[in-house]
Amino acid sequence: MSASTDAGRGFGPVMVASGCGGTGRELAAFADLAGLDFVTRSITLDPRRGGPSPRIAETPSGLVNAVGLDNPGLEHFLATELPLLVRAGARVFVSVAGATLGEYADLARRLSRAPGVGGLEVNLGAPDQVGQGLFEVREPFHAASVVAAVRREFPADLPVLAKLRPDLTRVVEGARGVLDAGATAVVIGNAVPASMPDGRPAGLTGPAIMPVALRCLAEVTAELGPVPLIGAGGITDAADARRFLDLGAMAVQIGTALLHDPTTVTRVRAALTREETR
Amino acid sequence: MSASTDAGRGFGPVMVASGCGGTGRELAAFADLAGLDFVTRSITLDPRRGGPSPRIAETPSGLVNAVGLDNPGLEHFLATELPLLVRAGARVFVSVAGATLGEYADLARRLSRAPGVGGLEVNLGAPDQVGQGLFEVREPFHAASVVAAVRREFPADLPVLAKLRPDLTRVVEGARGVLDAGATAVVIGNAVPASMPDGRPAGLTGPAIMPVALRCLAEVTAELGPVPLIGAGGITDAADARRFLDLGAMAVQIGTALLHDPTTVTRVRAALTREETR
Amino acid sequence: MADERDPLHVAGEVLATRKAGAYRLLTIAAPGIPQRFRAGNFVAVSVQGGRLARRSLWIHRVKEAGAFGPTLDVVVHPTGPGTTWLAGLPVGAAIEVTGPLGRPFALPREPVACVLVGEGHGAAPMFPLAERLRERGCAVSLVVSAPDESRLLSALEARRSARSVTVITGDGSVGVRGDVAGEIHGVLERTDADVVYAAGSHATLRAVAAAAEQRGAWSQVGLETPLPCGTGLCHGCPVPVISEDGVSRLVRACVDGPVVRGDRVDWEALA
Amino acid sequence: MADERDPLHVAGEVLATRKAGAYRLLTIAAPGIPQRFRAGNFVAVSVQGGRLARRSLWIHRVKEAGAFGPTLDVVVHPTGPGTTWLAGLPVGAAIEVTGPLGRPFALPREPVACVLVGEGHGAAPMFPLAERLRERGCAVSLVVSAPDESRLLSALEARRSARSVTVITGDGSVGVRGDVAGEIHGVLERTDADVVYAAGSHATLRAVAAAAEQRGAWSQVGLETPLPCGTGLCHGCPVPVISEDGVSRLVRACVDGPVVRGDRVDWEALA
Ligand SMILES: Cc1cc2nc3c(=O)[nH]c(=O)nc-3n(C[C@H](O)[C@H](O)[C@H](O)COP(=O)(O)OP(=O)(O)OC[C@H]3O[C@@H](n4cnc5c(N)ncnc54)[C@H](O)[C@@H]3O)c2cc1C
Ligand SMILES: Cc1cc2nc3c(=O)[nH]c(=O)nc-3n(C[C@H](O)[C@H](O)[C@H](O)COP(=O)(O)OP(=O)(O)OC[C@H]3O[C@@H](n4cnc5c(N)ncnc54)[C@H](O)[C@@H]3O)c2cc1C
Ligand SMILES: Cc1cc2nc3c(=O)[nH]c(=O)nc-3n(C[C@H](O)[C@H](O)[C@H](O)COP(=O)(O)O)c2cc1C
Ligand SMILES: Cc1cc2nc3c(=O)[nH]c(=O)nc-3n(C[C@H](O)[C@H](O)[C@H](O)COP(=O)(O)O)c2cc1C
Ligand code: FES
Ligand code: FES
Repeated sequence: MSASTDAGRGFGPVMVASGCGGTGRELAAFADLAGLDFVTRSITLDPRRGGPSPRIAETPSGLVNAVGLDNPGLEHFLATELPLLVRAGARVFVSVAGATLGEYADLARRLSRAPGVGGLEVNLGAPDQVGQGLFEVREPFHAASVVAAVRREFPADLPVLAKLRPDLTRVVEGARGVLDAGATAVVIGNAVPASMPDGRPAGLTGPAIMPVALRCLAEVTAELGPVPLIGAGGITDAADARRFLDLGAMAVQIGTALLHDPTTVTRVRAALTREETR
Repeated sequence: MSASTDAGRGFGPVMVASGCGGTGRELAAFADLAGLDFVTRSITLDPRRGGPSPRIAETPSGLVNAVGLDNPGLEHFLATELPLLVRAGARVFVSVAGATLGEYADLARRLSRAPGVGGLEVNLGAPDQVGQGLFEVREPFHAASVVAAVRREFPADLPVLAKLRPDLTRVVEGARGVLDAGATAVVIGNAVPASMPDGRPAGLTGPAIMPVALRCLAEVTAELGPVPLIGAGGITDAADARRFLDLGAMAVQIGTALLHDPTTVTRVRAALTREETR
Repeated sequence: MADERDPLHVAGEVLATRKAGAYRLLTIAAPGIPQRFRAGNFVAVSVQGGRLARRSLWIHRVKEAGAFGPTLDVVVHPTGPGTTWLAGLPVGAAIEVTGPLGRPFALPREPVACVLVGEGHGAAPMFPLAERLRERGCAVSLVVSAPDESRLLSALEARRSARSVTVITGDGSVGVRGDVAGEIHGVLERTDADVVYAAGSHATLRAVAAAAEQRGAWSQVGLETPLPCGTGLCHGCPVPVISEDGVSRLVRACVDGPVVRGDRVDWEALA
Repeated sequence: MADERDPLHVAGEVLATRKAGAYRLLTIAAPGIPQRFRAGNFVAVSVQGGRLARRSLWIHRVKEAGAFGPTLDVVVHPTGPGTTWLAGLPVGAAIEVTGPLGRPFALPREPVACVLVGEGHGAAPMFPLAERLRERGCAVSLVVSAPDESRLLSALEARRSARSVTVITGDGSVGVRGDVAGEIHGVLERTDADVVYAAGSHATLRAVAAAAEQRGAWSQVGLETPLPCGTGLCHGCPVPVISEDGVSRLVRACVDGPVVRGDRVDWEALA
């Protein structure tokens, strides 16, 4: 494992998950952005309109979403969204998604020159990767090749997180591959592939999937030993976060819970800090 | 596709899912077994003690279970459990699980001689197949070889259902394989691999996973066209069942909901019948 | 970066609840939110029991007084599980509330003639808006409409703020029999309106926006599109708007709306 | 195949609720269930809000009369989310109930001397059991124990059915200071018991079973192991028992128990 743990120092323990913190501006009303580890929604080279409405539906203890990577494209993001986050003092992880290895490399290169970027997160597990015209990461070596391409273009002293889907049959090989390819840490996991009520492909997130994410994290730790992992999936409070941390995760990400209660990150951060200083 | 649809005539539309109907005797208080499609819990050649306590834990809108294939073994099952079900008029599908192809063939052969067996269900997606010492069905062709072995030993005029895990990355190939190998219908899906609160491998079931099962079903239909499918995962009422049927499933199975309300199968059957005759 | 205009997320409490036709009126203590309210704002409430999406409700009224400090009223139309749960809340129930959210109605600088159209529970934000406009010296005409009397928000109190009130019901049980689309031209004509405000179904808002445009009036419509979070975090509430340059792009209904200029909505794409 | 002994799944209603120390006593209308009750049966109730496992409660009492027909009482000790929800239910609340479930206490054929031990809410099934035993002419001695007075189920009414009542609390706030394990030998001695019935923690039941065996008395213990469904469907409630042939095998606590012979439990494996 060539994980550059140096670059990972000081994450979390609580991060805002990709796609669940708006542009950052909206979250500022509910969370102090200063010092907050904020992962942006996945940014592509060109703007993407995203999917049609309705994009999000409720399921028992979960949400299914087909937001479809709605984002303004890299240029517009750099001009209008990044500066606010940087000014507010957030540690910005830009989530990147691309259709080809070249696009990923391009994104990494251009982001390496953007002032204030704290790191990258490579989205390798969108629930409908192909349908969204993203680089196909069906096999673990595909994921590794993306991370290698990104790592090559991005400053070695800045972290590159690799985000995998909580898919038990692939997550161990996937994690091994991306760590070997130079990922600073592996994020487990993304939304679980699911259906919208009308049948469109979507991703299932929220408390419903937490036992699935925990299993994937446990399996990776069991197989690979103590490697840098970040857990995500259904976290709503400090006790939930603690379950991931106890399994060896260095940090956790919170997504869906923010949509239900935008103060969640603030609450969980405070509670974990209190526990630590006790 | 060599699906012998003849053998499948008259299923469902509502079946009791494996492992959620006790031995049948207990369900009799809450459901008329006469004419009911009852899938037994998975039966192995030799008795299995199952996992330690606690075996089942609550998660948001789901249950995680590590029952661990607790069953009395084939012989004892035939002597003490099957007769009651047959006498009560249930259409009994015996769920089988084995450690080798030979064991599966053996189970099928012996069950083909047992009076009153209505069909088999081949369990190809226990959430911890390897940990439980079951035949490894990681790759779709493994699943197909099990079905072929079973089909060879079991009367052609009786249905053999192949039950796959709702794992999007494998379910299409898996379904294609088992249908080619002679499965009468494919059951999608089983529990989603997950963790018990204490970290032991377990399976997540119940409403939490329904969007995942629906996606797998939709994907199989999209890729393979109209093939005989049976849907399962989180069904609690007729509207839930209808979602699977509308996607082309010929029947549905109900598991977890029975544990919460043992009259669920009765209610859903009645409601669907009312809808049909309206 | 938080400032006084920012929304708050608070643990609120139901202080009073009463039936109003098919609706339920809830009075809620939600510390800090009433003070920040402007007409057209909404609140997002959390529903219990594993339901993660928020439910959005127009703020209908803000009461300054009371033993609990300022309170807010919402009008709940029980149609699905969330609104049914809300409508059934007893006095004293705890309720998580985020607000005030969204862009409010923009007020005219000059004391112009305004028509306010509220369809169904969409009339809720029109009452406080009417008051603000009257304070500014605007001539306010109110149109309230509903399929039938039970879903007609009582315009009684609004009569104080409004010069005229037009009542429309689909079944003619009170007021004019018909719908907003059919009546709006006549109303705009009669009132010689400069500005039209409306909240209701997309179809109604589209008709109002078209009628306003035809007259050269300015329109502001409060859209009710599903808002999974209501706070701008999820990008799950796209509304197609057409910019000055003629390009249609998506904005978020919850932060760039729910109130938008009627002539800017790409109604065809909104569907 | 359903017969009169079979459990029912019914839509019940909370008819009354009152505090009893740390517990909450609920009176529930659950049509058909009270009529089938035998001491040692339990009910499984459903909790709302996406909680799928059932919650098991001893049937504490069955009242024949009442405007609602026969009713049943349960004693709720609010410790986790499910029991806290139950304890908070208001009168009139709907509640899904399945029962009566499980093997009841076996009654002796002869009018022998019986000791009934109830620890904490485990005393709940002992009261109706005491009544049945007295009806059969048995000499009934009751032992109720708890960590402190607040968790001691009032033995007042039981005094009618019991010849003697021993009260034990961990802190000595009432009765003897101590625990069942320490006192049970003396009680069995004094009462010259032929049969011992007990419900409570595994540790207490184990001690009772051992004391009974030592005296050559027959013991019946009501186990509280987690029962995910309570109805025998899930195989999630394994209890290790040792058969005549000395082999330990697993039975389901909900249908083969919760009451089992104390000398048959493989206490080591139960842990
Ligand atoms: C800005 C705004 C203001 C609103 N003000 C009011 C009000 O004052 N009074 C009132 O009764 N209702 C109001 N609504 C509509 C109300 O939010 C929905 O009726 C409610 O969310 C439906 O929830 P449900 O669980 O009852 O129904 P369901 O149909 O089960 O809702 C399921 C999901 O779809 C969304 N949804 C369904 N219908 C609508 C709809 N018409 N509009 C928006 N989202 C919807 C819900 O948010 C929820 O996430 C408003 C909506 C918006 C966007
Ligand atoms: C036969 C029997 C009779 C019982 N009678 C009573 C009674 O009369 N009064 C009373 O207050 N309690 C009784 N209990 C215990 C009661 O069922 C549990 O305390 C309750 O299920 C805990 O639920 P919870 O949501 O409050 O706690 P949680 O700890 O959140 O429960 C989570 C899960 O674990 C199970 N569980 C946790 N603790 C226990 C336990 N001690 N016993 C069984 N399951 C548990 C629950 O069923 C649930 O599925 C009885 C249990 C059994 C088996
Ligand atoms: C509305 C929504 C949008 C999301 N968008 C993205 C995205 O753009 N990129 C990404 O990598 N993950 C995205 N995710 C996944 C989350 O970042 C997170 O991994 C997942 O939701 C699991 O965590 P949670 O259960 O806490 O939400 C999105 C999730 C939601 C609910
Ligand atoms: C307690 C429990 C035991 C189960 N045992 C088995 C089993 O032995 N064999 C099997 O194929 N599936 C088993 N399952 C899976 C169910 O049959 C079903 O496929 C799954 O639970 C999804 O449906 P549901 O959400 O309706 O429960 C079990 C599920 C539960 C909850
Ligand atoms: S509702 Fe979530 S961004 Fe608008
Ligand atoms: S609790 Fe489900 S079988 Fe006993």
